[in-house]
Amino acid sequence: MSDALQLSFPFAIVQGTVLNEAPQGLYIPPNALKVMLAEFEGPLDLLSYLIRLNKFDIRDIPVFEVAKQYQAYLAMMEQLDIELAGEYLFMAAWLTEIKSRLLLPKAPNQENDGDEEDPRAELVEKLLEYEAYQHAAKWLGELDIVGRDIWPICLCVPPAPGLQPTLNAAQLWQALHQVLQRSRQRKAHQVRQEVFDIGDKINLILQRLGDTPLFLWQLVSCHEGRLGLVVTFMAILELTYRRQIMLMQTDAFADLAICRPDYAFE
Amino acid sequence: MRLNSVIGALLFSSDQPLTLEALWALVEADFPQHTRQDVAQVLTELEKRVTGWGLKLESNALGYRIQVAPDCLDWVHQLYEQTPPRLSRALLETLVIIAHRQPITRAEIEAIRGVSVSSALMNQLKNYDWIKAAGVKEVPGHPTLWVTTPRLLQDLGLPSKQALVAQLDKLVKQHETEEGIEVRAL
Amino acid sequence: MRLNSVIGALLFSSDQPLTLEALWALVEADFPQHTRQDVAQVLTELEKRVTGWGLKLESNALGYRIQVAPDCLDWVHQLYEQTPPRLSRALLETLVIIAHRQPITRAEIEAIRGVSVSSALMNQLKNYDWIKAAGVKEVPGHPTLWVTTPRLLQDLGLPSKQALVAQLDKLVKQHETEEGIEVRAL
Repeated sequence: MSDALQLSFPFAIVQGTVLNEAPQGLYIPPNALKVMLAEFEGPLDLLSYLIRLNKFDIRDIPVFEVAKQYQAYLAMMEQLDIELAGEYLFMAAWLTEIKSRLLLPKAPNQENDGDEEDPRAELVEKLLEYEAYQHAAKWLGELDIVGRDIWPICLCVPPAPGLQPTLNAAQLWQALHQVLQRSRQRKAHQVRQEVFDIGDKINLILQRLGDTPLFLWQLVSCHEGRLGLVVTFMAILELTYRRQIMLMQTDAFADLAICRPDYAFE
Repeated sequence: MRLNSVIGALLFSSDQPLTLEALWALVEADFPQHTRQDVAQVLTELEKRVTGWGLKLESNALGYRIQVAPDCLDWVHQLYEQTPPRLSRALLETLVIIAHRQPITRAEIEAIRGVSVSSALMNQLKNYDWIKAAGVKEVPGHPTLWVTTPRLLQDLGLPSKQALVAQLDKLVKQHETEEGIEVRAL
Repeated sequence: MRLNSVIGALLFSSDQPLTLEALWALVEADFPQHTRQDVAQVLTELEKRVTGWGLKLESNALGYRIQVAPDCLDWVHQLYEQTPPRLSRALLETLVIIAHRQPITRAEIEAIRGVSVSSALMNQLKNYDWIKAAGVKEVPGHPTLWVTTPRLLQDLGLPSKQALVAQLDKLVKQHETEEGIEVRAL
């Protein structure tokens, strides 16, 4: 047990980089570090990572060192504004508790059955169990999954007359999910398309602008939607900036009137 | 990647007819060296290809679709007696839209799904006694309004239409909040 | 009627993979002059027939199934305007814990993962129809018990819940016993 105390490790090792002090001069781009740190699936995942990274024996964890590195990671995560779940802090407290129990002198009569009394035992058990499920999850993730990796062909055949198919609610909820996902995809797709060109709008405004003022509503049409309105508005701002038009408003919130720069006020 | 493969994969996996235009729109960007005419050519070849294998390429006003040849239907029905098939996506999506937005017209369903809804599909839902007509909408053309039936509630094990609509409402809200989370995470 | 047509129609319209035995059982009576061997022969021909047309005849422990060729999947996802499910690590971990320990409450999953399981994640699993509620646990608060669905087994291509649990058992035990070796090997 005492050798765990004597081990001297760097402050932290991040992706193979040895850090001897508080991680301020990290050369890892903060965004990359943030992504990496935010990927931890919780305190057990982080601890398991640290143990693997340092090649520690999971059945004989040097708790003092691991706790120190764990704290350093938490500090980094806080520094990078990663929202820490309460479980991370709970684990920190647990590690502290294990440390303090390891520091307590052993009663002489317990020296021979130290293993059963190991304050680390419960943590090790939890870690091993969690790692086993991570291992299983990896297997599952590598399977060919219908809908992701496999699309079975099932031609739709009208059932024989009189045969009532079974329907369960889960199928219906899933169909709703599909409809919603598709409408979201479609929306995202529409935003990506550059349907309106500011240049076109600028030309339109200059073409239409005569001696009398134009109003914003005369320049947009319903089918262009919100995006059309935004682009038209940007075109107006651009023309104002170029001093090719002048904007007027008779009142607060009144319609914007667009006129030639030489428009004469009455 | 060959055009044949992509057109084949699309036609075989689609649960509704696809027009030449729709097919072309799906592949156009990836096959710049091809034309609509090539797609039409692939369809002709595909038709020959499936003949004699219990399939046929059907084309009508709604588009092209691979279907089981009528003279093989008996065997398929026999298979379905043992393992009833899953209901098609098109059918389930149409049903859930009716359930959520009832009373609703077919045109309104199509607007939400973004694709046309065939008469065959509406008839199938009627035959299963999951939807029924409930008057017409007071707009030009007087389209039929569709609602769900007590049979649907019974098959789903739900106590009332209100419970069904409330559950669907809940799922839509859930979807919206999750979408919000996702956007923020990006 | 030719055997080709019937086998083709059956494979293309089946919801589930079909074994050679199942196919033979469906056609045996109508094709007395044929043998199981002929069905196997038809399958070989069919495999050639669909190659190059965006399809693939897949055979595994569960039987034969026609599916979209892997290199054409992107177009099919595009057709359905659906992004293939992204299965996050959190989702896969939660799913294997449920599969292995079912029935299980959310709090029990959280105890194993050492971190809370979001509602969004549970909803995603429910939306895929991979897990479902199966009663409540008789403890204060009556938390929901979760189990996996037959759909999960179908989607993963596994023959039974027992097979899934046995496989997970094996993986979990394997990890625990090989653990020591793995550390030394690092």
